[in-house]
Amino acid sequence: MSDDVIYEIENLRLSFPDMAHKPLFGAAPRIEILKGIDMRIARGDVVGIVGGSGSGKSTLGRAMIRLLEPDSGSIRFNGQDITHLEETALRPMRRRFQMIFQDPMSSLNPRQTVGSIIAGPLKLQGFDRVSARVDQALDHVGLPRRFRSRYPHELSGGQRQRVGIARAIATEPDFILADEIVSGLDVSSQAQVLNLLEQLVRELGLTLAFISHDLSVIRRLCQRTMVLYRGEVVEYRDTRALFEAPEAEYTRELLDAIPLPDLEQVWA
Amino acid sequence: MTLIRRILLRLLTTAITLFGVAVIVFFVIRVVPGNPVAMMLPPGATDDDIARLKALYGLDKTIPEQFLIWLGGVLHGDFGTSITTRQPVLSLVLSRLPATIELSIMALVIAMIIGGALALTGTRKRGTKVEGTIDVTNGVALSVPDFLWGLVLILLFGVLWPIFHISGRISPSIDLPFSTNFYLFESVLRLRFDIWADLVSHMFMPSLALAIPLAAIIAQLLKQSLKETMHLDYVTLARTKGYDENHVITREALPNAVLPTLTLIGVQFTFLIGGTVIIERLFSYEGLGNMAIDAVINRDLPLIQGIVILFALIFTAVNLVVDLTYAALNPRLRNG
Amino acid sequence: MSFLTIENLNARVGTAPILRDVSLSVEAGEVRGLVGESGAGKSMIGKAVLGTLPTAVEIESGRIVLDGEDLQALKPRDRRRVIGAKAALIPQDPLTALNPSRRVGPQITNRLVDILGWTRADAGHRAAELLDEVSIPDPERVMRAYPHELSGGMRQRILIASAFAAEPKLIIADEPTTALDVTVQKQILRLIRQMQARHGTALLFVTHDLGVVSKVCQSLTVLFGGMVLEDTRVEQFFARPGHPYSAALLAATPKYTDPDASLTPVPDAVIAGVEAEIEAHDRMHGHV
Amino acid sequence: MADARGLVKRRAGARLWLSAGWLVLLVLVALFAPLLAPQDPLMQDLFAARLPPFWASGADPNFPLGTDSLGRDVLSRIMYGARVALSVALIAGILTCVIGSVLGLIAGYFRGWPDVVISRLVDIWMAFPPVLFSILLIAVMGTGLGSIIIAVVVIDWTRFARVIRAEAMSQGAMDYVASAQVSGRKRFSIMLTEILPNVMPTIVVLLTLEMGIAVIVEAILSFVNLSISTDDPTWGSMIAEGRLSIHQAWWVLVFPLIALFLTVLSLSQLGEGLKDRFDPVLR
Repeated sequence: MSDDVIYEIENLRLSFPDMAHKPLFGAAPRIEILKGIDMRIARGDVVGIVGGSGSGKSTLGRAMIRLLEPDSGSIRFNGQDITHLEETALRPMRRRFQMIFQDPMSSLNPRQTVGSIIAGPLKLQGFDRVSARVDQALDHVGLPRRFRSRYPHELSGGQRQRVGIARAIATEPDFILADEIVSGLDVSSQAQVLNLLEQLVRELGLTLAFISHDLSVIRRLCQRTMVLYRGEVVEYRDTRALFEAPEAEYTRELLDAIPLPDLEQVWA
Repeated sequence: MTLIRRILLRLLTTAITLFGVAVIVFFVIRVVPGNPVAMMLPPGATDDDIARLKALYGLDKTIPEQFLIWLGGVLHGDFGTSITTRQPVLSLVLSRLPATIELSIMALVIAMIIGGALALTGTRKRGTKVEGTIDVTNGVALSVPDFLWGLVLILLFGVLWPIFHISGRISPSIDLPFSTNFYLFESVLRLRFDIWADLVSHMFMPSLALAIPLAAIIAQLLKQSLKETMHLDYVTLARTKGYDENHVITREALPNAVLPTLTLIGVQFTFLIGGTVIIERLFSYEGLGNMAIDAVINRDLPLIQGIVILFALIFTAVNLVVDLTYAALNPRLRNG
Repeated sequence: MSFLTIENLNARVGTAPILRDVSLSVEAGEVRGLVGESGAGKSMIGKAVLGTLPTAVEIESGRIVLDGEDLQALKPRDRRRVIGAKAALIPQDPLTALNPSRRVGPQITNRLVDILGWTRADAGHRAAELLDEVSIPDPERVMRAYPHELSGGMRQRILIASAFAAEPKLIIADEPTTALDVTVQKQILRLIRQMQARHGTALLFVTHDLGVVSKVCQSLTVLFGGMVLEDTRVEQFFARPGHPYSAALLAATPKYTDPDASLTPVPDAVIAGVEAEIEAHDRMHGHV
Repeated sequence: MADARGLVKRRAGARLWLSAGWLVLLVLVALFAPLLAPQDPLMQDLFAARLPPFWASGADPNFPLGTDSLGRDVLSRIMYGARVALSVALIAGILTCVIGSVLGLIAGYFRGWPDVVISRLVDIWMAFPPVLFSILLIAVMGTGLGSIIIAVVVIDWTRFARVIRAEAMSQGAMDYVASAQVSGRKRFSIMLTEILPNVMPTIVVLLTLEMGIAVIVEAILSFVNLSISTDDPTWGSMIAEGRLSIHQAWWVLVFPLIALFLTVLSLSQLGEGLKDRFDPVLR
């Protein structure tokens, strides 16, 4: 049923100008980051997007929520083509797709309190009972309400990332993009954040795209997994199938390279 | 970005900048309320006088026309004739330029020596009282401009402990055997160290006044840059290899720390050159800046235009040289 | 024979202790993992051995014996020489660990020439040999290159070659693969292991990743708050961790082959327990 | 490390209170100059010319800091001179700050053609020797307080534009800006609510620095005889006079110089001190 598809991405291409090789006059040559991505995300899915550095996974994410504009191809969100939509037209839709960023130190404005950071999107999107919703969001991510008056630098890494999550879920979006959100955390806070995310997915029925370089984390959280390599989809399948019987050579390589915390796996 | 492309791009922007400066000086003098001709003539001049003078300097034409005529002249090396001295602007300006160049370079050298020494000492003694003292001294030196340092120096070395000359470039009693106006430079070449000493005694205070704020900036920027570099892994690695702190600072960190400070110091050096205008006035030093102030007071329009353009040329040239040096020293750009 | 022995090492920043009675040893040919989360003090131990502690950190007491030399007893100049000759570092970030304004070759050979008194020619041959050993094609060309012309994995290989250049007794690897992609990480970890085995070096491997520990180390030391919680063989550790915190850490580490085992965050009770241990330790040693 | 931080804080605190103290004193003196000044600052008395300050022999207690070569009271002239100095500092400083910061923010955050235009203008401005440019402007516009203020603004807006542009650019690359965009905030609003608060500390530091510079510019213009009318007492004109009679009456130069020195120093330290004290991120 097409109603159930939240994202429909076809032949998506995106490139950046290569300023290092720009001639004196005229346009710079372009470096292709995404080379024709096809992808569908159904409502309620948790999709993992994995790849090494330079795979284009973050670029894909930022194109999906239209922080970047693709060169060609199409992105349909809830059936609406948003590929080249103007920012003014996107703005009212923004509450329906939110993002959690990799580095909470950079993604939380250092001169705003936690309360106003979470309230920001709510106010902009014209929600009522903003204060109550902020409290509710803090409850959801397991932060005490008194944290509203704290500044980001007064929190620990895990707590900051929870603020990022609270801000993203506050507007009750249809879709959330999480870009490498646990890669900067210690394993103990990583486990906490992952558990929290899993619980929110269950409770709020979130649709989530989870970008990571770490396949172990993906297996835990996601139903479907896409493996990217240099801007192309290597494999996009059911997570379990992908892990148990990888089809692509690159996926196999990636899986083999993960050091498992046990002595059964031996590297020759 | 290749080096050639970088050079071409910089030359292009430099040309635009110089043109912009020329336009602005030219029009500020003419468009802003106040009649330049009236400024030039003594009170009580007749309308006839005014008309004659206007015709003489081409001021009866429209302003864009005047500009084109002037620009045409400039492109042929003709900057017009000074109103007060009736001499070609170009030769007047060139006769004073060496004095200002010598003063600026001397100040730059002093600033680099003091600033570099402070930055290295501060880095070597980081975390101690020495570093704290250097930081506080820097803060004071930085926030007080050259003009005030000049006055302080006059009081110190002109009045309290009068060991230096407080005005002029050279003692009038000295017979100059030189063929250029680069007195300091030529005195060394001709081994006339008596004259050299007299020149230095005159230049010491103005150049020090100019140097103090720049030295503080160099010390601050370089120390900051060193501090960041000292945290990088290659510096740690050098330590574990058995090198001592001095080697680590001067051989490993310094070459990389100097590079980012270089461009900033370039801009600051142009500020220093700009500062010569008032410092030369303060110490009655016969350079370009002193001449410029006289030109403004005497409403000598062609001379003012010439001097401002020359300053702009020097500033942009300094920035260009700094930029290219940066590119040449940076292996990333050299091979890129 | 023990190439590195640390006995009751205490260090502090101001009045705050950051290393608490740390003792450990690394034998010839042994790879010991130094494991802990951020703030555990694992990197500080490596820095203390190599003499690269930040100026704010002060070593209060304890002994560091490197191949029979008591480092604390030496004059700073001699200490540097001993460390330079007997120990080496494989740093974390290959992108900042090579001096960007110098060619690669001299950065491998400078220790040999300046500190150990080799001739330039000998050092050059040695460097080429080592680059070949770490599977870098065309060593002569690479030695003339600037770091920015090489990839991250390539630079890490060069740093490994450089660490082995003077045949050190001890190598400290400080999170050497954290900045790399997993596929590159695997190659680099294997390379480090091979080189270590071939040269019989003692290796102290600082890491936060228990997966990496299981692939590289024979023994490990678990740290929390600058205190050693457990010191054990890997077989023992992965079969039955000896400290509740170790067990919790292991349970929190994701493992894709076992998706149903839910990731268990380190329980607050465990943290509270460790913190109580630390407090007890500080009371006993007169810190408040 | 805890101790070192405390030390830095104490020093920063002392710096803030000392500089604020001097500036408050100066403002009070300027406001109440007619009540506080022992003499009429313009009154000349050739019989009382070049009287030394109170502690020297031959001093007159009616002229505590001595008199200049026309017999005018140095202390009273410094007090009245503070009025000019502070007016210029306040008005010119704030105007320059507002204009320069707005242009810098726009160029740094919006990039594109506004950045090209503004950056090119800054480049051109940077090629002018500032002192000469200000003297030239005053010569063209005529002397007076208004002209001085205009000259400072016209010349120094680039100082703000340059620095704020660079700051806005680096802040603009942070993810909290992307996050605001994802929240649906308009670009202009992002500039004001997200970027501006983060460049504010820099703006405050630059503003106090600029106030100091404005005071100096006024002094320099007075020094070359191009400031306010020659009769009004200003620190610059006092310094110019003192420079001439330096061997006969050093105090005519020294006291206004001290006032100027302390004011400029206090202003620059005030900005840094305020930043350390009130920035939530540093506090």
